[in-house]
Amino acid sequence: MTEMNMVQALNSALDLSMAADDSIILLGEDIGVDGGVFRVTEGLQKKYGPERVNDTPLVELGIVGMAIGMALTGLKPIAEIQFQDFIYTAMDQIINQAAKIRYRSAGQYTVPMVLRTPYGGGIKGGLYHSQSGETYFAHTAGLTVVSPSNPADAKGLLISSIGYGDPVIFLEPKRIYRTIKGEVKDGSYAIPLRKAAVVREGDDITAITYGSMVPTVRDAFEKNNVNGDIIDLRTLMPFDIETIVKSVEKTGRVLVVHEAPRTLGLGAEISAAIAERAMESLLGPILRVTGPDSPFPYRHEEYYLPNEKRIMKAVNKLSEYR
Amino acid sequence: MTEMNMVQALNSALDLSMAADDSIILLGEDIGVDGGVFRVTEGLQKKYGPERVNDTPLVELGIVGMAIGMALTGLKPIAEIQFQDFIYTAMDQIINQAAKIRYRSAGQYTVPMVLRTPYGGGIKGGLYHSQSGETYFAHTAGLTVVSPSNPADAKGLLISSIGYGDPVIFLEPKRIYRTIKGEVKDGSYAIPLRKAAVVREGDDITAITYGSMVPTVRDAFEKNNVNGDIIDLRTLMPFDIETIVKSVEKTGRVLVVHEAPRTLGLGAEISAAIAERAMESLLGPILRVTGPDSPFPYRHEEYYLPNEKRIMKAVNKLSEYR
Amino acid sequence: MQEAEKSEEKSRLVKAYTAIVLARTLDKKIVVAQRQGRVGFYTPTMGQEALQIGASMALTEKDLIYGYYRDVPMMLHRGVPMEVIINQIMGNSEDSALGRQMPSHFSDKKRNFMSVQSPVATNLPVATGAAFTQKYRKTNSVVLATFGDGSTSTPDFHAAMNMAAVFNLPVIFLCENNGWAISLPVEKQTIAEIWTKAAAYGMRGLRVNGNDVIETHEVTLEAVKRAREGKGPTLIDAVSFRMGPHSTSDDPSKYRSETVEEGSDRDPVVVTEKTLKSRGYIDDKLIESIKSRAQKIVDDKFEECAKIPPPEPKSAFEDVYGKSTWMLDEEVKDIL
Amino acid sequence: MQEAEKSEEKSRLVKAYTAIVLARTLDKKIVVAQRQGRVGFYTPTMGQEALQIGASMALTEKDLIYGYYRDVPMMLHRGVPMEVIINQIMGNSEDSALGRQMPSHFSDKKRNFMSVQSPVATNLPVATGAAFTQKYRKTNSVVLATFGDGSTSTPDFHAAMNMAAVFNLPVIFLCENNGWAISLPVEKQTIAEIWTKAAAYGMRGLRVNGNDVIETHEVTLEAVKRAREGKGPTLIDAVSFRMGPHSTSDDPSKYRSETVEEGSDRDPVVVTEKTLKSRGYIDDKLIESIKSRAQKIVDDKFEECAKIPPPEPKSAFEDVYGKSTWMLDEEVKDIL
Ligand SMILES: Cc1ncc(C[n+]2csc(CCOP(=O)(O)OP(=O)(O)O)c2C)c(N)n1
Ligand SMILES: Cc1ncc(C[n+]2csc(CCOP(=O)(O)OP(=O)(O)O)c2C)c(N)n1
Ligand SMILES: [Mg+2]
Ligand SMILES: [Mg+2]
Repeated sequence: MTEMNMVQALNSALDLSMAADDSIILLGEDIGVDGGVFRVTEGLQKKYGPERVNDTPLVELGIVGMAIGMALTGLKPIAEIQFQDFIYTAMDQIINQAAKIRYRSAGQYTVPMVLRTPYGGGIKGGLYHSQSGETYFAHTAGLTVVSPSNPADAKGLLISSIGYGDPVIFLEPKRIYRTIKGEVKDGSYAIPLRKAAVVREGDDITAITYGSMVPTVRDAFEKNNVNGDIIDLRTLMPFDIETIVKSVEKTGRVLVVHEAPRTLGLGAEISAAIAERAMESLLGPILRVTGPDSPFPYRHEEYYLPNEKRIMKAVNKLSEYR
Repeated sequence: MTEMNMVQALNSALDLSMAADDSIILLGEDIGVDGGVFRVTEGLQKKYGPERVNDTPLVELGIVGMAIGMALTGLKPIAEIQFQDFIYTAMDQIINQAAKIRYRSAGQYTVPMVLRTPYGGGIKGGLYHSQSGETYFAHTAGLTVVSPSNPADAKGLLISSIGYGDPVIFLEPKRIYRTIKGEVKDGSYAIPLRKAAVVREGDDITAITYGSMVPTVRDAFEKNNVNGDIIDLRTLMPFDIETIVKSVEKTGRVLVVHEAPRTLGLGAEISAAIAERAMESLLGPILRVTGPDSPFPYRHEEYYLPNEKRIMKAVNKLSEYR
Repeated sequence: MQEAEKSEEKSRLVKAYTAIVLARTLDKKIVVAQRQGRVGFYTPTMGQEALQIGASMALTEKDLIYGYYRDVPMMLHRGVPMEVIINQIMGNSEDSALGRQMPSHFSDKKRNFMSVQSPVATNLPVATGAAFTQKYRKTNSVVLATFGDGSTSTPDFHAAMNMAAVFNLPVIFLCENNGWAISLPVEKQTIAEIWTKAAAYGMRGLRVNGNDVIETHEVTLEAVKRAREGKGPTLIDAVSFRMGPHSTSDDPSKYRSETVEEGSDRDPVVVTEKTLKSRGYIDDKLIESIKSRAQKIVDDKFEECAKIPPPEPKSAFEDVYGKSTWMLDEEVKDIL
Repeated sequence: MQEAEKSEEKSRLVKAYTAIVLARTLDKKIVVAQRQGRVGFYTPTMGQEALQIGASMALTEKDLIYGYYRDVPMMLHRGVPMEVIINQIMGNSEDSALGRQMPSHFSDKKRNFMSVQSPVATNLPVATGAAFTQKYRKTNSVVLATFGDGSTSTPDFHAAMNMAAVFNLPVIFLCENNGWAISLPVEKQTIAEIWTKAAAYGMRGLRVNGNDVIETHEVTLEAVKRAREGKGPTLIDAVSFRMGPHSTSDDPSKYRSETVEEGSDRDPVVVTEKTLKSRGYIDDKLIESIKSRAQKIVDDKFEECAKIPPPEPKSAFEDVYGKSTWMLDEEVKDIL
């Protein structure tokens, strides 16, 4: 066990995996000599050489396209998109190639590729360094979407994602890259995909969240003595409906929290899915505390991000339903 | 009044608008000499010249990018993307430029652009000529998403979209391009955006749908004597919550129908929004009849598309709740 | 030329010619079948046979093809069984993609022919990644990536060309320049000649007469050799004609006046015949027998394949993931 | 040269030099302020002053600039008030974008300086569309689009270049080739020299010494003239240095050994001083007074702007649409 932050945990996952498997190739902008603008790939080019840790030209579409081609031919590429906000020129490669090749070839070809990318606000990045675009991926059949909420999960989930067999969009909550530390096991270990974690247990309310909002919700619950379950999705798509329904049947009150804009944010699907299968258990409406439907502002980012005040407002509103 | 199909109605909207306003410029692949692969722009290049009806090179990103630049400088461009499935290389221009310029310039610059594109299945187009990607646009703050369900609406909604002030993604349900005819007023007329139409009225159930599914739902309701409201959204984003809630308060039973995949399809947001504000009125769960979370198949497309059988199964299930 | 060499050349060229004839025969069969409603859609290949087969002749079976929707002649020459092609067009239960894709979206992993997508040129960055693997794994294989002239305008072309050059990868970009992108002539697609675009990436670029199977073969062979030697990628601009419409949905009379007629002396079948005749490799009798054999094969295969039933409906919703999701399982239960 | 011409040249070049000094002074002020925590982030422009101002000198106020995050010197020369720049960097209530954008994402519609986005090069197709309007409306204006060397690898560069050429539009693509894209040197970005990329689109391409304000001016002027005459677009590869880090978040010591020192004889301030001295347009006294005036202006403006309060929180959620949506209204009510 070593205490580390999420950047270090991700670096450790990459390092251990690369040491064990020479089919793992890294590519992206500034990931080599520079170690990545957030330093996740620090030291890896020196250790594994420029053939395995590739600094690429400035073209996300090319990075993703090449990673797909590598994956099709037996490698396990891990591409870094410097900010999730810059992934959109590669959307065609992601939606029309990566997500559909297994299907369109009836399983002849598969794409065991990981796209790692920092997402979310909280670093004063404004419109273009703060986006939470998980909906664009989660709505796309064929993609698996993962996001960790702490260093230990980051390591175990990334290890599970590498060579997973289907393309994984691995969303790293950059706000908590360095702000949260935790004990992380030293060797390689996997945390299974498609399984949520219940990170706090209680009877009155179910909070469903992921990524950087997990510590925010937990702090709010702890500070205000909220007696509720907190479900950390870990895998956003396909999300773990069993864990959710089980909790909802117990509490009858549901709160979904995410940074992404509310409209068609992941909360919409979670809300709809719960309404379809646990309507009778619900004591009140399913509430969503999310980012608003606007671009992400620079100066006033603290107003954009869900916070204790807004979470507790929703909790209090829900507690009126009995 | 003239009886016409949707292709003709759209052509008429373009023709009348271009005759009245020389700031309207068309651009896209094969829209000029060829008149568009679906013939929506037939005859317009001959009438308005190649400066106003521009055949472009094969680059959706460039088509959208240029249209944005035209819009920023006083023109009212209307770009055609040959199939919605091919729009994704332009996603960055759509999400990071078109949708955000008004905001990021605090209203100094605006993008009165229309992106017209055929979407949806039903023409044996397989994975790449059948997609319904409205979620990608509807989740993006700053965009207005419109889809007509009949020739008369197509004309009036397109006229409202041209020069609307904000970028409009105008999704044309290609399956009913020519299969449905209707009386269309001859001159220019506008149908307001952000307003739904109640295309059939009844007491027992609210069906919320749009585009090619409107006739499918209507046929099912008529054939089976379902006593329900059918709401045709017309504008998908921002959708008309007032009309929806009013109907739900009357019927207490809700069915959302769309071709797009269920997970994070528009139905998810509609379901969540209703649950947030009309929970007490609901007699049963909000059901969704949608395309499945898979790519769109070629040979068996009839299984992908929602049909009478599946709609009636949901209606019957809902009618059990009283 | 030595006797052995000559006989080797003869057999190579007769094989090429046979594939050209077979491809043309199949092409016409499918076009007719489409008109009869027996096939849903098709993109004819007529006019591009010589260049495709010339390129294919330069490859070994271990080389990889990342092709596009018009590459039937190349597939046939490579040894892809005709039923793989026809079953795909029919989308029946023997189709290697189980009827999921539109006609003309072939794939045959066994022969290293990658599954075709519709958005044009998006195979190019992917092919570049596949070439990375060959270099990294020192397989000595090369990747051939094909695309049309219109496809050079795409983002993907630019990304692939630059990255292939920067990483010095064993990939050959074969532009099947048939002069048209649906209704847009190549002169309006771009002002520069396509082979000159290679220089923008520090890449070698060449133009060949794509109607000449021997020239295309030789130029491709050299590119392949260079790629195997670690000398990096090449762009080949193979100029030919699209003799037919863009697809069975297209009406070229709307935008095109001049065409290359079948049987005219620009038709690659005729050109190849002449070349082989002048070298004494074929005569009218052999031509006749190759053609009638081709017709029989095509007719027989087509009817055989037409008898194969469609795939199970449930197969339309499989292979979305390695392991299906609860969402999809639920949805499919509702559908079937 | 005639007297009048000479005096005109003198005033033009002294204006240019003054702007260079002003830009450098402001640049250093902001970098220090960032370290002190008074500014959130910044992309220094040091090293690119001469090329930007040389290009700006070739434009009239009616011409449009679609620039990028490093174009402060160009803005200053164009007459964009310094407070527009500082207020943007501070994101205060006087910022023309109301503090919504990260520092270095300027805009000034009044001076036809388009709002800057972060994803690099995505302004290029947009600039091409703006140039379409100039041609269509026969305004006689041209569009100047700027971007870095790294940005030539993007899809947007390819799309814009080809379309500008095909439509023969009045747009000048000015590549501010500072040799680096964060940590990637231009030699690894692409193998070809950037000016040679123009030929791939049938476009005119030129390379200039971006450190030489006069050369850059003359070359740009000719490109502008051609554009106004309907002779189409030009790509200018203006070679310079990034003297500082990529941004205030960047640590170039990790990847870069050689640098151009401030005050060295490759520093564009020094180069421009020398040129102007040699023509007898400035002397040490004038230099001194220009520099001290610049320092005073910068210091004063900076402190003035620092006093301006932040925008109202609610303004962070306005201008998403011409008319807000019910969703956003509801959400904002919950937030505030
Ligand atoms: C990205 C994209 N945009 C549009 C289309 C529609 N489309 C299909 S083929 C084609 C023309 C392609 O021309 P070219 O690359 O020259 O190939 P050819 O068909 O002539 O062989 C177009 C525009 C597409 N398939 N993909
Ligand atoms: C599409 C995109 N990808 C990545 C980034 C992150 N990024 C910001 S600047 C930069 C380098 C740009 O280099 P260049 O174009 O040469 O401009 P310079 O900063 O050197 O002036 C990168 C990679 C971005 N802004 N946009
Ligand atoms: Mg072509
Ligand atoms: Mg640079």
